[in-house]
Amino acid sequence: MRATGGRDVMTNEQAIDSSTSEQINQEVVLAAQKRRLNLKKALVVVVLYMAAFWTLVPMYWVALTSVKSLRDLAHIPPRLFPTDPRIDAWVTIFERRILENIVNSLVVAGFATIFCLLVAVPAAYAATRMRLPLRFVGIVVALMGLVALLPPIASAIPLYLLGSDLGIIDEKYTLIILYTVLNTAFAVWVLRGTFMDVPVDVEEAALMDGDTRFGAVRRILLPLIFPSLFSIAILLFIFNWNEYIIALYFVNSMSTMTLPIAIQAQIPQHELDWGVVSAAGTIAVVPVLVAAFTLQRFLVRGLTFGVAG
Amino acid sequence: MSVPQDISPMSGADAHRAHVQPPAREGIWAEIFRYRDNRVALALIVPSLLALILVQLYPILYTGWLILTNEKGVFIGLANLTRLTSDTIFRGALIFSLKMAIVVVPVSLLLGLGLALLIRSEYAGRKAIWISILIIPLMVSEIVAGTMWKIMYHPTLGLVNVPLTLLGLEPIIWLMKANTAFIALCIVEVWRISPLAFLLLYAGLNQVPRDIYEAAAVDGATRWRAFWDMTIPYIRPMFSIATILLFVWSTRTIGTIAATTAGGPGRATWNLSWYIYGMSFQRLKPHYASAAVIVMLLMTYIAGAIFVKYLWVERKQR
Amino acid sequence: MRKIYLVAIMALLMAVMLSACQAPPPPTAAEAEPEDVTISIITAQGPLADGLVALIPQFYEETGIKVAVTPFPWTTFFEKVISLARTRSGEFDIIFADDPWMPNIVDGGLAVNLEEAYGATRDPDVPDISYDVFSWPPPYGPIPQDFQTGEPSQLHALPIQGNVIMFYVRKDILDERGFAPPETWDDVLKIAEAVHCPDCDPPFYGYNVRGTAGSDALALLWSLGGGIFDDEFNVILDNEAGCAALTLYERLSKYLPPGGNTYGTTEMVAEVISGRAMMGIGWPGDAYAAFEDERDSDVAGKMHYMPLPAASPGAPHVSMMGHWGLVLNAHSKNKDAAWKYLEWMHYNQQHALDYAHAGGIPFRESVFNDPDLIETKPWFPAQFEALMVPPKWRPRSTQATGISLAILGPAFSAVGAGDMTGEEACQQSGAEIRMEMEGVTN
Amino acid sequence: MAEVKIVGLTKYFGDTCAVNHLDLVVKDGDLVVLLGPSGCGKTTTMRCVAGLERPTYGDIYIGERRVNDLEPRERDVALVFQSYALYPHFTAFDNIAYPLRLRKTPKEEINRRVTDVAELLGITHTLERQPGLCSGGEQQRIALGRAIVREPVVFLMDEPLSNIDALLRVYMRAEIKRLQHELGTTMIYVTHDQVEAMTMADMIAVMNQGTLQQLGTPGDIYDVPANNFVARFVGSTPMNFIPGRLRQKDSQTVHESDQFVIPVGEEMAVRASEMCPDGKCTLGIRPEDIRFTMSDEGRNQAQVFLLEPLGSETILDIEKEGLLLKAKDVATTQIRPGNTLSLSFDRFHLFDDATGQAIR
Repeated sequence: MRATGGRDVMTNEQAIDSSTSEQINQEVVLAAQKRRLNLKKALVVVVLYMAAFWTLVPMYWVALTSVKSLRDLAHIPPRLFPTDPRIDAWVTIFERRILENIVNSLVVAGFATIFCLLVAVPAAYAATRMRLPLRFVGIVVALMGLVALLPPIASAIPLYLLGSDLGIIDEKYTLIILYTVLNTAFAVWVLRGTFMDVPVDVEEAALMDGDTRFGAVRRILLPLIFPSLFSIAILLFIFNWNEYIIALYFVNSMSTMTLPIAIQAQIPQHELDWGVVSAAGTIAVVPVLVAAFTLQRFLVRGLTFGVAG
Repeated sequence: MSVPQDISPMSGADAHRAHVQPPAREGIWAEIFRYRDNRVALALIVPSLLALILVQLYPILYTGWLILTNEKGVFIGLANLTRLTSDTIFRGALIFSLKMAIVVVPVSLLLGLGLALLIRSEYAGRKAIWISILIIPLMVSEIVAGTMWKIMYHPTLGLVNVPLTLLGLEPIIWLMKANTAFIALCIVEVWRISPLAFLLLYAGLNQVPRDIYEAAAVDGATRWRAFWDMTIPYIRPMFSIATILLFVWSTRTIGTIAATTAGGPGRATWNLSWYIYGMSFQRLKPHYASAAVIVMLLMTYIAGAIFVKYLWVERKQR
Repeated sequence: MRKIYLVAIMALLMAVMLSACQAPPPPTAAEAEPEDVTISIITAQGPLADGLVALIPQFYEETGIKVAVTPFPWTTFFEKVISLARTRSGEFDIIFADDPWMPNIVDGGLAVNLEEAYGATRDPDVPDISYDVFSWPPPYGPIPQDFQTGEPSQLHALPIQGNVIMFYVRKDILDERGFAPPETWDDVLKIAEAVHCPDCDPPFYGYNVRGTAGSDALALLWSLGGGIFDDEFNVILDNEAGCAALTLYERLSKYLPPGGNTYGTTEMVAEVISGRAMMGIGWPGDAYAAFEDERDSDVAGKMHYMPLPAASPGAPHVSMMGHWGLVLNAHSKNKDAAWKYLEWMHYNQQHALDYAHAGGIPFRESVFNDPDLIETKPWFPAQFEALMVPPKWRPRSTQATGISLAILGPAFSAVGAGDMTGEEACQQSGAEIRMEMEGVTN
Repeated sequence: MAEVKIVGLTKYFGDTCAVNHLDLVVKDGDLVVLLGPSGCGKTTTMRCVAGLERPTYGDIYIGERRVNDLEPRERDVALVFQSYALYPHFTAFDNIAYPLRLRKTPKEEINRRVTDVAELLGITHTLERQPGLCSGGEQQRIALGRAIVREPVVFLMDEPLSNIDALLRVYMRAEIKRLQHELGTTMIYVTHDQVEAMTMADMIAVMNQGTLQQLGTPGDIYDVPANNFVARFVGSTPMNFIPGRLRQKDSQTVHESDQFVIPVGEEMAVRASEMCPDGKCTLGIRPEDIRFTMSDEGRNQAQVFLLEPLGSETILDIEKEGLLLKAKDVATTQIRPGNTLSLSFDRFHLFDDATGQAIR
């Protein structure tokens, strides 16, 4: 909070200084201020480094653990760097066909994301751009907001029982449908905010210029919101990539097992190697890190849209 | 001095008004179906509504039916709910959920606010990079977060105890005792969800116009005054939203518990989600578990109602 | 134009549905090529699966039947078996299952009665208890109400792993301190007290445990003559023997490594192989193999293995069974081929030996006593000895696994953490189990 | 090229009436300005013509066609938005070419026509830029170009000049007027700026609260306002209003207020007695119609308290007993604040207080 007001107060002080002090005196004061400024900057940066450390250290530690030998693992106190790095855990994890899990996760999360957008974009468009009765739109949007809050475990049991009655447990397409459906409300809610940020004029101009509604959406609206759309897609993908509870109920075999379940599977019961768990955890975090650093701008926008839009 | 330029009546043409009536109020559905345009719009919304019904309406109705029957499908009225009231395990789980929310939500909010203010200050260099680092935990799945922290807390593998030992303190076996396990889980949850608070509050701060600080400074407000009088009122709606979202997130967590304590020691770290999962899948009583689901739903929806209300107010203000 | 738009949307939705349906891989090869049969087995990950996988080529060579093994994560394997029953899934022809799940498997209609359908018999080379545990209804002990039909007790699975939980102790330290291997739990306490030295460098701990697992808890319970239910399914956890077990655990937990009550197998093993722990209870299949693995273990060849200590001098050394058997899925479409596999794995001594060599656990007397195997797996004779006591199995109720996970395990864990005394824990758990069993008939 | 006919147009948003039974005919080739304060329904009317809003009641004809059920693109009208609504991701060229591309115009023709239009509007240099990089005036012209290039039958302009600076606006309104004349296309122009309306329009339709107040040529609107609203709204220095009542005095009808007594012409007095029997009416007089002499004599005296020199002329702010009047004088006026003036009122309007209608 000091930092927020900092600049303004600083200029204020400077103004007072320049009007009341002598020339030499003023230089001294300015130098002191500069030092204070540097000190403040240093402080802020140090705190931020600490925060970054706090954020990243578990990931470093897990990656480290994945290459430690059993002896290193048993060493007290824990070694900060491996003395005898081994890739056994990584070999094991790939022998356990974690690649298949990754492919499953990619397929399920990818398709679910695409389908979710295919369902949600028209709905958000209709809710913001077409002349439906306001009351109706209000009810739909409020409902969507509530559903976005629904804890997945609450719908997991009924959906599981429904799924088992229909005999569609343990199918990739079931997961895809469920992920699509579970995220639709959230996606509509967020997309609605995005659409509301684009002035309706531009689309109307396209209509006036002789475009169809669909054409206006395709040629004008979608290109305009593409960055947001992209970040929402990334967000949905990450949700799906991480989804755990539904998968817990609906995954029965290697052919559907997604990464989070596979990782939990590595938590040893009669197994010996923390390294394997660590390796699995590292694999799961890699795409997240990649996404965070390559798509930073998109991501920050996307993550804040739903509520800040 | 009066300036009597606005003598009335100005409308001047009341004469025309007589023969035009406002359209008769028709039902929402009649209004929707009357125009082709609206029918198209409805067709666009229907898939999402179907999704809504599938994840929302159907499960709630089904849960309602499950509650009224026992595991063999026999109707037993409200027996599942009354049984819940005397179920000490359930009560423990409910209390744990709330207890954790009470600790995690304020700590995350403060942490998030502090970081948001730091990032917004001009001292923070490349904001985009800092932000993308700080929000990484948000994108890590619960189970992975739990697994990572389980390793961090591990008596021999873990890093958490290293600084304690360096300071000459007794290492703490975090997940062994009920109270330290609680603290440990709270730390995991703060790690996992405080970035959400950070992000929301940062977005909120960005809505505060910079010039109000200049105005406040000109008016002679101190930095603290400016913060309390300007910043806080501006980010208040976002603050409320963040509070409720954090509450919902922290109460629904299951993966972190599954991966760290697995509910132990004893049942000290069972929360509602964990209880429901165990009851439906290990103890094989999905019908009874549904009663707990209803409690959780109520909790979420009370929070959710407030959430929507705040958001609604905010939208109207614009 | 509008119509075109609508049609486009409909087409899009259709495409969504279609591609969603095409997403999963084609059905199992068995359906695609009827003459080329593949049987699929679901099993837990780890050595269990390794053994099965190792024998696949040999089986294919001899019978022309392909085998696909799906190793499933441990933590949720039980839940998956339950869900297989619920969904009446025939996706897996054979389920490699733990014996305590028999109630759920039979109750869920997953198991073919092997005696009735294929005339399965008992092999004299296999201990009787290993067949009893897979017979249904249970030949003795409490029988769930739903199964008290007077039907003869018949085999519903064939054992492939004759696992039984055992006791390990550092033989070199025993010799050094002049102790004999512990006969009773009192001996264990005495030895633990003598060797426990947490402040030594390196530290040394008198006792070691998997504090998060219910199975250590149950093993203690059986070995002290306690139990969860009597023969009428009355809860007896809070009787004298039951409370004694929890109290014993309370006393033992004083000698645990710090955080020992949170240990799973991995940490328990880590303490032993780094030479910091004296003794404890453990499953041979994973733990003991690690103890004897010279690459990572400091204690290879220094361990003594035995059935669990007795309640009092002269009392039987009752251990706890953890047999794994092959269940022929009642919903399978390849039952005959699957039975061929069961026969091949179970009734052939050579195959059982090969399986053990591949990392599996024996179930035949002759394999347990195979000198080559004992060379690398020195606990096998003791394990057979434990099997002949005989050991106890976990209660035959669909609720047993849930009770073990949700009540008994947590109770032991709380005692180990010092949050509860043994007495309190057994009283509370007894009450909770009674509530859990209310209205349960299977 | 077509006539636009609006018959009985009524538009409700929920229970709020935005346009109330509007009848309006825009002759082929005319430039009609819809003038009114914000929220008067002028934009809604235009959007109904454009097809962006659905009329609640009433019909709209463009040429012979009733267009109520036609999509915007089927109406062949062009609309220039207040915000310009340029496509930010297109270059200026693409923005202008967009309507042509939608009509599957051959490429060479597109190039030719866009270049022509750009030349006409003097924006050739911006064609390769995206609108975000153009100045406000350039953006405005691009928007105009986009409307012109397709040669629609009707132009609709929604306050197109309100977002550019004052100087440019003066040029642009002449420019638009010139273009409209050259192209001969019917145009409906919406604005709240009465100067814009007066300078550009063939016909002005003054609207208030969803109702058409008066339709007439700029001269009519200024000189013969139909009611006090039109009178007040039109005129850059607003009309002065003096509330009071008509009385017989010395066998002459006078308008008597607290401050002044003003004789009313005979013809008007007769009409007033018919239209406004109770005699309560307000007198309205344009600033330039107030005559004054620097004299202490006469019945209607008032004091100057402020001068507003505009360069070309000077506005005198005159006050008497709480009533404020504005009058106009030459730039080189000798009158100073504090001077007392003797006023006379010759050309004025009377408005019935009950209905607001002008008495004539």
